[in-house]
Amino acid sequence: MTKWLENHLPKMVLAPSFIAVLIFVYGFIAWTAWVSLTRSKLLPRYEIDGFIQYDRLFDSPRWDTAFGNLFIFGGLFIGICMVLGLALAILLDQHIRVEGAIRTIYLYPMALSMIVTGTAWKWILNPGLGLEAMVQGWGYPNFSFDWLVDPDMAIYTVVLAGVWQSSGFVMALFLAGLRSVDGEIIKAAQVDGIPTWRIYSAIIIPSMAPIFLSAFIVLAHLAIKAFDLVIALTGGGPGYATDLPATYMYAMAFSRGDIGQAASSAMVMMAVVFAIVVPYLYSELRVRND
Amino acid sequence: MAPILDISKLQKSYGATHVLKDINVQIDEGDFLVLVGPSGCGKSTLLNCIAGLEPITGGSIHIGGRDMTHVSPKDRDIAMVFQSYALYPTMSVAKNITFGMKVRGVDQATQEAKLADVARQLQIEKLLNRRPGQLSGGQRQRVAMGRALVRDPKLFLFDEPLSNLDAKLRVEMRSEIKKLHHSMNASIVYVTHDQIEAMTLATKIVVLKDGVVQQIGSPSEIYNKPANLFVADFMGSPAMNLIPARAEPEGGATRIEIDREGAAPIILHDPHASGLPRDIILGLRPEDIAEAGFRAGEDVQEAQCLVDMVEPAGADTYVMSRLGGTGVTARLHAETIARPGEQMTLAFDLGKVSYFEPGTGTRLN
Amino acid sequence: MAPILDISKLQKSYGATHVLKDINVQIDEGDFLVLVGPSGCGKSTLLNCIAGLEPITGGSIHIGGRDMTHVSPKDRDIAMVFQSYALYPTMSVAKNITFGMKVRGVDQATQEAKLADVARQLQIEKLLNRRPGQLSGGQRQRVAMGRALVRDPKLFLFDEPLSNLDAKLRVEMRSEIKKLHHSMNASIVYVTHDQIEAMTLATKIVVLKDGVVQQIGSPSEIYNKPANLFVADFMGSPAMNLIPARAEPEGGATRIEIDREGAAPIILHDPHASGLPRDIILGLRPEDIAEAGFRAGEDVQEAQCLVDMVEPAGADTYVMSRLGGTGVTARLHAETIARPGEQMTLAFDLGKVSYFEPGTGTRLN
Amino acid sequence: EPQAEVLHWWTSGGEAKAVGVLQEEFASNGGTWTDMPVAGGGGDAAMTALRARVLSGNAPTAVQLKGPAIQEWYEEGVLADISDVAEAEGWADVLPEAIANHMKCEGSWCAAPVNVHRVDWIWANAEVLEANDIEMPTTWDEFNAAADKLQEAGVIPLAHGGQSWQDATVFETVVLGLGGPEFYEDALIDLNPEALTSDTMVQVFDQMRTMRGYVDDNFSGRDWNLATAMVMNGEAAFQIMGDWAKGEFLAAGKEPGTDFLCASTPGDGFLYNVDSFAMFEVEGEDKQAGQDLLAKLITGPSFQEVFNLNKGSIPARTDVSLDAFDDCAKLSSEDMTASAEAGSLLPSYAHGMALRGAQAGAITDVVTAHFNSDMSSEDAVQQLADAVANSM
Amino acid sequence: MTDVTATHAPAQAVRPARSWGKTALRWILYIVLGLFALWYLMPLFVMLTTSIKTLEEIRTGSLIALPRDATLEPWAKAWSGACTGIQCEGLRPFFWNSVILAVPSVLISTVIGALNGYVIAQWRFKGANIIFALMLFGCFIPFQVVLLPMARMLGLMGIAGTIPGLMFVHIIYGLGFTTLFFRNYYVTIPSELVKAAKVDGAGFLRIFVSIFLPLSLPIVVVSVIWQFTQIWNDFLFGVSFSSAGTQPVTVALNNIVNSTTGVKEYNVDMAAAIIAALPTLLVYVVAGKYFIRGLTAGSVKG
Ligand SMILES: Nc1ncnc2c1ncn2[C@@H]1O[C@H](COP(=O)(O)OP(=O)(O)OP(=O)(O)O)[C@@H](O)[C@H]1O
Ligand SMILES: Nc1ncnc2c1ncn2[C@@H]1O[C@H](COP(=O)(O)OP(=O)(O)OP(=O)(O)O)[C@@H](O)[C@H]1O
Ligand SMILES: [Mg+2]
Ligand SMILES: [Mg+2]
Repeated sequence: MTKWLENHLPKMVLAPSFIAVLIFVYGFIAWTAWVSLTRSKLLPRYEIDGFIQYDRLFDSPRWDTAFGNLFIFGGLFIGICMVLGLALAILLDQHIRVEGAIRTIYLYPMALSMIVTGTAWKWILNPGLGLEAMVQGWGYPNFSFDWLVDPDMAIYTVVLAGVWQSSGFVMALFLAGLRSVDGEIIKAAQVDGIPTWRIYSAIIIPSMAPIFLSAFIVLAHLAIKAFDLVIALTGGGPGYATDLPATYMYAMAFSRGDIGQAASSAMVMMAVVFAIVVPYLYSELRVRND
Repeated sequence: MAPILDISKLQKSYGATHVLKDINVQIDEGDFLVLVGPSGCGKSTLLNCIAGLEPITGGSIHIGGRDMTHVSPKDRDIAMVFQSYALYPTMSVAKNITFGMKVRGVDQATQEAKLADVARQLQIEKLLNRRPGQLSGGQRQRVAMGRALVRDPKLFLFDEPLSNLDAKLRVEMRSEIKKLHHSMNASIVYVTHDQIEAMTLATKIVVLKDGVVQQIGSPSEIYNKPANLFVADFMGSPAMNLIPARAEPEGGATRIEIDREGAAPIILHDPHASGLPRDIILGLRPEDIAEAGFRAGEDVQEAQCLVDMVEPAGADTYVMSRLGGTGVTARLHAETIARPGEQMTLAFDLGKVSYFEPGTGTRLN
Repeated sequence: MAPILDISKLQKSYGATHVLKDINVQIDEGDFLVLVGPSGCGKSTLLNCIAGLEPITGGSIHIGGRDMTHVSPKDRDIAMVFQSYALYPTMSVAKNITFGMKVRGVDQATQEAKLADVARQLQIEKLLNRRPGQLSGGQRQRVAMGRALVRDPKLFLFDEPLSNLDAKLRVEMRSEIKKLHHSMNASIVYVTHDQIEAMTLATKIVVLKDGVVQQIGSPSEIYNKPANLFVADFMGSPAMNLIPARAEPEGGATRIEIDREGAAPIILHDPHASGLPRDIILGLRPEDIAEAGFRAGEDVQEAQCLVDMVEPAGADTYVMSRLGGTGVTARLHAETIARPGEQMTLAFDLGKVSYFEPGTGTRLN
Repeated sequence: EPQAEVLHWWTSGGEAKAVGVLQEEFASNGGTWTDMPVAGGGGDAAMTALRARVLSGNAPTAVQLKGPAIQEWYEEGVLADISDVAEAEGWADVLPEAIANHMKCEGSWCAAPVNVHRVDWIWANAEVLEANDIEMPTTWDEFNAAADKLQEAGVIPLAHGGQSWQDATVFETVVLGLGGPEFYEDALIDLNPEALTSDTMVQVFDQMRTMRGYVDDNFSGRDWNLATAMVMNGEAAFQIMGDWAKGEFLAAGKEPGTDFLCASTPGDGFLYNVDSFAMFEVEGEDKQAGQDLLAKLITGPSFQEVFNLNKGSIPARTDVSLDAFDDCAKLSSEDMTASAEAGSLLPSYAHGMALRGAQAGAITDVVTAHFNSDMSSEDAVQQLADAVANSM
Repeated sequence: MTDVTATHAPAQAVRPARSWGKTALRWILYIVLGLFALWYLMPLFVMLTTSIKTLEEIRTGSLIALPRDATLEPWAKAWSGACTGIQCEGLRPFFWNSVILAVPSVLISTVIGALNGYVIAQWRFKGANIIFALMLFGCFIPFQVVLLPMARMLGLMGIAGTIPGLMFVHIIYGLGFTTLFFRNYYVTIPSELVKAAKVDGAGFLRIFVSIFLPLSLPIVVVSVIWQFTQIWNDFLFGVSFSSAGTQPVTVALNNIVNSTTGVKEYNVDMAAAIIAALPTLLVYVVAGKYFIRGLTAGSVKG
């Protein structure tokens, strides 16, 4: 009996999480799928009514904007955070004197709730109040930085604030990864005459592939769920130019009492995630297996 | 010409652990320097310092006449094989080996030629597509070798590069290294604990102990004229017999008396020695003690000894006896018939003897 | 009594790589089994399979009479030293060593006593508070040894445990292991590439090649009566001379003809051999070729050979000559005076000769 | 002992004090008040919490709800009936009918009103108007003329914050002003497609486009109170905002009439935003007693007076004395009474009084998209009709 | 000079006489790091200056200018005076709720994540990777979607509106991430360590506790930072699954900041936001110490 227990302990350790995931993730996804086929309004109802919610969704210009923004925002946000996070981690890895302090400075934006930080960013980015006014005040009257109020550019300010908030965490993640690489191997590369940047690019970074997966998942999650960020910074505006699926969904579900619609947008969102994440997961987990 | 490597007054500490103490070593171009010493004496640390992988605490290192004390490893133009292999885990064997060349912009064709060449030498042709994690210990070590061999540096540093290979492969590899040394006139610093490797490869041996250089010399100097008791004891396997004895001047020669269990002391006469103190330690290698009749020469002197233990070892048989209060080993032919507890006449070749002062351990002759 | 370890029909593949092929080995309690074989032949893999660290592809493993094929490592009651040390990086040396005891609930006092004991044996008393990262290669290896030695398991598995030690320490450690073997009547499986270790420690040797067992036998069987060319060539350093020759029956004896460069073939007479095919390979170890006059015996026969190369190596001098189209090495006394290009009379001890079939490589006598 | 757990989103400053008054009265009547404030998004966050609480079978006793949302919740079958209290207290007599209708679900009372905010206010900086010799506008043409003049003088004519609810607020006042109360009802309450696509609606969008020109470039995302501050500072002349803006002026020590002016936006009518509390179906007599007590107190005259003094709005009851209130409040109250009689007392769509969430949201989407782009008015009208149809 | 130091004080490292280029590089490095630090600090600067301005100054002055006359009153108010509903006791009373919510949730989800990661990375069994993939995908479920069914589940489980209920939610939806972090860290640790420990007789848990946990400090830091931030800063779950009295500090912060129709006090808002973030900052500073270099070096030959 104890032997059985012992042999199965690893599986048993994983089992509760697995069951929880089945219920609280996949069960709920199924529930959402179901609700997306109903005319649920304020509260969920369960009479199936076909694909009407999806028709409505695809007819809505606001959803088009939100959906398109997801790719602009997601792509830029993930890309910039990765590159910046990695770059900062590498720079911080050079035996910096005040590493602890700098690390905390880079990381602290994570600590601040966007509810308020959004206001600060709003002021900084506002052409009349913030950077633009300041630089113009220094005697560069042609300086212009008005993305926040430009419907075509506003989404990039969301990227900017998003990167500001999350890149520090990605940096920490990469730093942890960098520090798990065996020092002897780095020494070997140094003697081999490999320039430092090549040591990073060809030896250290490839051995951190799993850490990249972590960073990617975290960032993708943040990108897809970016909500506070948009609400606090632009409120989705100008107009609904910076709407994202998450804000769309929230608006539908909770401001507008249109849960069926929210559910259908959630399903589309998850389908997108599925299409992007699954191939990545597949390649990543396969490589590790051989 | 300036020496290719000039280490002077080198000091190295890890915190409070003082690992290398005032090391002074020069090697010329084409020298093959072998570093030997007991485990933990600082051999790897010394290589690391030469490579610039560990900051040094004092002294200086010149390579090819340039002061390299503060130059980064990648600019020192050295190749190194690590004791712990340190292969790049994510790269295939082939990439591990060619990576250095690729970075240096060596063209593809040369890379492949060199790779093929080295892979053949190291007998790892079939493994080129594997990852280090899929290799056996010896295979990893050979890949690590390969990484150094494809380079053409000013100086090679090898840290026990053959320790995980079987005897046969080791002999082959040894001769590959020897060839390399000759054909490229390479300068090499080599750490090994294999005496045969040390003796056959080196042009110069450095014996280290606790971070202090004990002796620097050619293999035969080290083997035949150890500078002190430590070197005498350390080099050679089985070790040199170090037998406490009494010396007394006898004209221009010396009379030597060695205590023997249950019998009168053995008396030997060394015509070449003189001016020895009364108490000495006499060093004689096992192969210089032979079965009576099997060794001829003017300095060979015989004595009866009580056999303590007999250990056959393939090609040889070792016979142990107690003399002067310590165990003395003689290396005899495999077919020697000796039995513990019996008396046996052994021949001591005094032409090969070393004398040491018991207190300081320094050589006297 | 059932054998302590019974491996039968063991198969092991990594994906498409078939590493171990139909291994059948038994060892009895108190046996000291040494595994030898070229790098990459599957020795470490076999140890891993015995320990239960790698799932096996076929066959079964019994330890102490119990089927352990699917039992987890910690219930197999084994201790193991890894080729790669595998020290716990965050634990001090002392904790690395005592961890196994602590896990098994050994009381504190015993733990400390054993630790002190082992640390003394391994000469690592001063290192007990260090982390593995602060140790030299040899020191790490000794810690890995220590981790096994404090245990009292049914079976010890040692994977090249002394490869990073200097000769002197190695001899000491070898005798510690021998003592351990005797005093505890421990059963041991031991991988080494050091021939002397294999010969002096083993009660039984298994020679592996490419995952196939070549020969199982006592050290002297393996050394003196190799089962095939591979074993003959592999065991012994320098390797056995394998000389192509022609055999012709000559009454009850055999006349053997070996080609020689620039002269008539050497003719030898073996009174003990009979029934040999015409083409054979004659195996003779370097130490069985002596300087004329230095080897006596009825089967010793002399012949003139042209010296090709002379290699002095401390205690011995190796003399190479070309016979039967291959290089033949003779191990002679250190003071032998031989010069390349000169003729020399060598004595061949035909009492020690092995004959092999050239095609299959199997032993004929 | 009456118990009440009250979910509301009045959390800061004057608002909180106003609720505090209610809590005190509740306590002095022997009740225990558990406060469950959730601010944010004009009540969105509170509604989110409410849904979760209802689904987990743990609904709060009373919830700040307003407009059609009350009926929506009622349809989900989770509201309690408080007709007993309402009839005993004679709510029907003291509440304007339009407002009373919001409190009823299928004929029975299910919510209690607290206050009336007027949405269609236009605020102005008195000094700036005087300096430029401008009167408070009474028609949109006047407004446009005044704005042009101000713009020439280098003053920002209209302080505005580019958040969609602010856009919607301006929009509905324009609809009311240009189309009149009937059109407003037709378009924004009944969602009559003809009204939505009418020429009047095109004019409304034209006016919106014109007003976009009166707003400074950096309006996007600006909080309403920063816009108010612009008026206070004299940076801008006008702001169109509900009567909570008055709180900002007062807090800065400004006097109505001398420092700042308040007037209804051009045109007739009165857009109201009524806060109210709905009672949820709960178990336990103490909680039900709490609901009754709460309903009674909320609509009681003393609470209505104190609360609205703090909040800046006016009482929902028409029989409360306004002596203590400021001039703007008095004006508001008069207009309410007048409008109630004229049938032009209308619910604000921008503040969730007129429409259900989905429809209101659909309209806002179009309005804000139009305001923040160069969409033509015709396109906007067409999109408006489509969006409304799609949201049904 | 160098020589003198070397012979007389061998224990002291020779100060490397770095070349010109290296010094310059070093400077550039610090300048780049410094510029980024400035960028990261900019909003904090705005928040800090705003938090010590008077409301009057905020209304009239430039929002990102330095304060003319500083006041600490907004801080005092945010901490103990601001209204978060009918109570006007500032953030103080809500801190404790958040602490008793966050600390156990962070610990539990980190421990479970570490165990899960350890199983998936080092005790690979058939299907482990699929389970891992499933868990990962779970990271992407939008929280807005789970809100309603979760509310129902919590109701059924009888922990609706309680702190344990809220903890449960945070743990469930934190698991995917913590598992991800640990699994991806542990796959880089050589499997020989597990082998050695197995032979030493250590079981599953023992190996985890004695060998893996001590090796995991950097990733524990990452996981704790992530989870603590997520849980401490969470608003959606906090507001939905708490009831009066169990509301976390973010709900209070939100209540202070998000008045709809009341007067906005930016200075108090900013002060409150910074105060609310202090515990998280503290965690970063404290946990950050455990980013130590090169833990595995010297254990296993690669
Ligand atoms: N994970 C793996 N995947 C594929 N092949 C492997 C793997 N591990 C080992 N091998 C191969 O299996 C063979 C046997 O390896 P093993 O480590 O047992 O060799 P060994 O006899 O111990 O050699 P050495 O003396 O060099 O340590 C080698 O050829 C090796 O390349
Ligand atoms: N990081 C470190 N901190 C403290 N002491 C160290 C450190 N690295 C090595 N040492 C100590 O320095 C001494 C020299 O180590 P080194 O690795 O040079 O020995 P070695 O001669 O190569 O030995 P081996 O033959 O066993 O490899 C050893 O005693 C070792 O314990
Ligand atoms: Mg070493
Ligand atoms: Mg091996």
